[in-house]
Amino acid sequence: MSVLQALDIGLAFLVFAVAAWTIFARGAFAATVGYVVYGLLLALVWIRLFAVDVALTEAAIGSGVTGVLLIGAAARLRAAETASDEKPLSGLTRVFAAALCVLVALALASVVLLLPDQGPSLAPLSMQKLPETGLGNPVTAVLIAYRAFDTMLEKVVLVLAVVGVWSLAADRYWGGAPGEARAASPEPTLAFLAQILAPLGVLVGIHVFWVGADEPGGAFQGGAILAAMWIIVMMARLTEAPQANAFWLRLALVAGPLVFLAAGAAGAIFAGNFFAYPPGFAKPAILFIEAFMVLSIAVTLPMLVAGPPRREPRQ
Amino acid sequence: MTSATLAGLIGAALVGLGLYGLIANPQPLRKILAFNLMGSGVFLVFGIVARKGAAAGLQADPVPQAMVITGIVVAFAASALAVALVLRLFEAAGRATLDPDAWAKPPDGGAGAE
Amino acid sequence: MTEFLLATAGVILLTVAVGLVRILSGPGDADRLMAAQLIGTGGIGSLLLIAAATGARGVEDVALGLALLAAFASAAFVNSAAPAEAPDVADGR
Amino acid sequence: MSLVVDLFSIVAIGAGVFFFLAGTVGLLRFPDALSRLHALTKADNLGLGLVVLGLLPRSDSLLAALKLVAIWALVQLASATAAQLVGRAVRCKGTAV
Repeated sequence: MSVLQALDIGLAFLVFAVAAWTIFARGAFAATVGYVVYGLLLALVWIRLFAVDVALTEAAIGSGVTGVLLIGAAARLRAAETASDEKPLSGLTRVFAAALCVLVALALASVVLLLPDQGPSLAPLSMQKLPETGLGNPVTAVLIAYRAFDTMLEKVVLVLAVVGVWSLAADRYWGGAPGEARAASPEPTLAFLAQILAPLGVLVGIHVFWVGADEPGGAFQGGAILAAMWIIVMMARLTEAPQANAFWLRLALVAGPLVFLAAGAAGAIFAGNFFAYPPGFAKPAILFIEAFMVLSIAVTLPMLVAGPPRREPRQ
Repeated sequence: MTSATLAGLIGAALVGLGLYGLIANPQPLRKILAFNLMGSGVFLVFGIVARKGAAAGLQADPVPQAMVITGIVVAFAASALAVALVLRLFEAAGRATLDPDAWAKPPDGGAGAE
Repeated sequence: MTEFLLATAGVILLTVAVGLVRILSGPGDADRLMAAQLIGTGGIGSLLLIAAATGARGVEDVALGLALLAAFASAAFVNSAAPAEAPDVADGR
Repeated sequence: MSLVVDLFSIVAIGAGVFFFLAGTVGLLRFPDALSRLHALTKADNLGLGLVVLGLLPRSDSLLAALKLVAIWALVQLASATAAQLVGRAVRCKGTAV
């Protein structure tokens, strides 16, 4: 057994153990911290699978932003947990559930083991067409060129999620701002962190988006890092969340899918097909679309974390 | 066994674990966590498909990778919506339980109606 | 050399795993929050070592992203544990 | 030349691993949360710094090397702040312990 194999097996055990902790831990807070740890370990696994783009997404969204969302929720729901009136499942149901889950896992595992060593692949096709897009990173090409329609709809899903979260506001808060008001004196330690981190993070976010054309990275990852920076500034109460009825906010939320859709329609006119890019002009078009996607993601994720409006709108 | 197969097996185990948590944990927040765990297990199975599709000088097939990236973002959006629903339920009713029997009793403590 | 890098990455992961067992069991939330800190530092260390050994491209950016987000769990905890209307937590010094 | 580089990497990374080990020993042995926090943030950051130092001569470009240093600096900042935040949470008993 080589060192690499030993490392892989150890990593696999660690991932599984932390995952089991998030399921079986006693308190919800302990479980959510376990989930943050799990997200980071998963990024390591993705590196081992040579999927660096996915590792980057997992690191930024799976561990970072989701961690903020879940830890915040667990801290707020603590009162609900202590006054819990749920009755746990009976022993027999538990056994049945466990048996079902073991069966599902075994079925999936057998599928995994039955996969041929050289599976079917779209890699040659994506590499063959890559020069036409002008990009160097095939994952970005899949996202913005080959499967552009998919990605556009996925941005629409993000907008719908924000609409869903906002619609949970009480009637009188509709259009107001989520979260607490800006503190007169922000928490000093957090403010210090946010003031140093945010400019650096914005730089890194834009860098990740920009190199995404040729290296691992891209609009999702860059946008998520930018979103995280806005979240830390809001957590430090250096700024408050914007009102949900602010025009600029709504424009930024829909800018990504809107520009994407417009580009797709323009493709139908100028390049002969819906979501086709004119030859020789593909890379600028892709970067243009991506820039607006970054903007939308950077605005959408913080709004999802901030939750529904909780204050009355100012006129 | 290759590292890809190992990751796939972990993915399968995570799906099972997440499914169990989804069924057995009564609290809604724990169910959201379990559901996310299940989702990441599915993503890992995708990851091994990508790794086994290594060809044309690439170390992994980009198409499943791109799908996992969109999947992670959508999973986050779904979790955020679910968390917002749970928090709103807690805020409005002073408790956040999915147990229909518990709602028959008056609430004991909590934030109260808004 | 590759073997050495991988072995050290493994040893760091092992120490992280042992630390996690101690920390995740509590007793308090503060201890549990340290788990996020522990995996942040150790995870980034082993990530860099694994990347140097396997030659995966662009891994520095992943580590950079993780480093940017390393304090987020603690920040989220402090943020939601102390709501705005509560008086500022005095240092007690 | 490459032998010197390898030797440097081995010494630096080996020392880094030692500090990671020391940090974990501190976690296991120290009696209260504050001293555990101390062991964790100090030892592990030194460990990561030494690992980064050992990897520096192996990076393929100046940008990659700068990124490595930036990673270490960012983790320093994050650890210092998080330690402060967690330490305060330990002190005011309402939210922790």
